[in-house]
Amino acid sequence: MRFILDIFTVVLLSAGAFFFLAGTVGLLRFPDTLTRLHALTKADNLGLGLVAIGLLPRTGGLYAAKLIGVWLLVLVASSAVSQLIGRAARRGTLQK
Amino acid sequence: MSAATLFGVCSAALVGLGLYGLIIHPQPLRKILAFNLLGSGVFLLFGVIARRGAASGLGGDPVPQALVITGIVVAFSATALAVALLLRLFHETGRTTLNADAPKNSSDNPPRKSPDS
Amino acid sequence: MPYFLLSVCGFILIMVAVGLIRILRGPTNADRMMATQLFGTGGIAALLLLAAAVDVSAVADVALVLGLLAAFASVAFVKNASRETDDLKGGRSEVRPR
Amino acid sequence: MTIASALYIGLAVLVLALASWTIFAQDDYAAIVGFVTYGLLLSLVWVSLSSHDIALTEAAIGGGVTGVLLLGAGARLRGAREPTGLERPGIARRVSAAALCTLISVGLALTVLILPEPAPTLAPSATANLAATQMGNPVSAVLLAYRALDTLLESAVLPLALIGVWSLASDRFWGGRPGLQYRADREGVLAFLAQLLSPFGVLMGIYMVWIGADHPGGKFQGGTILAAMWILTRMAGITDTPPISRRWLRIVLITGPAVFLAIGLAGFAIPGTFLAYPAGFAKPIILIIEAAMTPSIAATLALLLAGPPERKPNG
Repeated sequence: MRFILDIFTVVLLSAGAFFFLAGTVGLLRFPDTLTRLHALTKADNLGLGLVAIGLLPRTGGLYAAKLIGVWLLVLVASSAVSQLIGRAARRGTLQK
Repeated sequence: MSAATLFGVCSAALVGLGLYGLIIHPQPLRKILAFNLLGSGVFLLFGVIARRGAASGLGGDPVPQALVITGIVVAFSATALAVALLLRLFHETGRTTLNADAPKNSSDNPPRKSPDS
Repeated sequence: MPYFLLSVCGFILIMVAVGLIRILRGPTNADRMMATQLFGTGGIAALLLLAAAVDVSAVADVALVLGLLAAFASVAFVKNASRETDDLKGGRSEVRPR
Repeated sequence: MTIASALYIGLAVLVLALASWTIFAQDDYAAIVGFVTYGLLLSLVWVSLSSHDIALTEAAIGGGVTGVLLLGAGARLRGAREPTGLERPGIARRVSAAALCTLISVGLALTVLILPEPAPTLAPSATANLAATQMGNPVSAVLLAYRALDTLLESAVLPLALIGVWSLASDRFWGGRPGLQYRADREGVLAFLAQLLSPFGVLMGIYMVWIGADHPGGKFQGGTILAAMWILTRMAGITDTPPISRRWLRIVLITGPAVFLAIGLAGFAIPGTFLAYPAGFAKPIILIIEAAMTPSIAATLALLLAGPPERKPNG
């Protein structure tokens, strides 16, 4: 059982790390603000979420609730902020 | 090299960088940033001294840690006061510089007239 | 296992640190702010991994506070950036909320 | 080299890189964004120095409210373009400043390297007397029991700074509402975020104060989170800053320091000196101080961030 849970952790953490990689590559390589925003949200939502879920088997109780809480907080905040940035970028009010 | 020594050297460099910015930059806003950087270097130095004093099962000496917490809050209030002074200066004179001889900036966004002068 | 957790932590930190090149390059401040946002999320993930590797529960509280406030600066950024354009159009934006 | 020390080296390099960007960036606003990131990074550094109390404070203040303050200031000053070349210091001044700062840095670094071994520490005496304060977190014990005088002085500094900020108001706005009013977001995204996040944030702030006696946390961290939630609802256009002439606001601002000072003076009567707590009652008294201070700290920090009054009381 311990072994299976460890495999679960390794797989999910690796997937999470991959999404951070993807987010960074996208942020650096994509051509304009909106596409870069698209890359960023993948890291924000999936990367952190996979890391949080991957760590769950190693914890319990209140700590596990905090892990999920962190993810939900970032999920809500970053999606709202992404929408605000995206809308402002499309209207062109952020250009210098 | 332990983490404490590493961050100790790092904090020394931060103090130097902050001081350099404070001397070099003519704009007050950049001076405020540099001053905060200088302050964070000093806080980090305190943190390193706290970390070195780890004993009796604690991660660090609590006395410098408490000093740093106090310091961070006071540094924030000082920054807020400095920013308020700077914004007021900008509204009064249209300038963000302390040099009285500098010509007024010719921006298309004129500051509001001071009502009480 | 702690080695694996620490390596993932290091990997994520390196990734988000590389993403900070966006702060150097810009070109708009929105891009810079997005790099900060990515860095905040990556920092939270790194903290969670670090906490799991060394078993310190207080670190989760730090991660929660960061999670609560990391997007805060971005909100201020968007609000200020769009308020500036209102300023240019005509006076200060003092529209009362309805 | 272990993975942990590689992590620390990476963190230190990143700290220095962001600090250099903050100092050397051409564009002011880009420098501010760099500084905000630097604040987030510092809380990771504090965690790796095992200073969780400081990491929480830095995450709340350095990563949160300072960033909002500076981004706001940067946006309002963006209209001001300084004439270039006028005040730029010459190469001689740059070189001499760099030499001076390098000298100071090298001196400090050498001092760090030759610090005495074993390091002097007050940790044993802090833990030895922890039982007398009935607290579990030695940092909170230092803040509120051993060195309560420092904290009392700090709680006086916060209202003083606020008075300083308010005194910068124009005469015609005196007594009015601080800061510009934020326009409510038409599509309501930000209002949604503020309504969803702020109850959780208030819970989190109170939790921070509550566990502060025994675990990392306390009134400064909790108060900052509460202040941040107020600012968030303000930016969303849901709430507005009250006119500074309101009596209830003045009472909220002054209650914390006043209670703290009153307890300090009461120390003369019962145990015999200023700020001494009667034996056996340390913890309830400390809890009273924390509970009274938290709303005051939250309100003071939020109003410091809002700035001087800029609108008429009814506007």
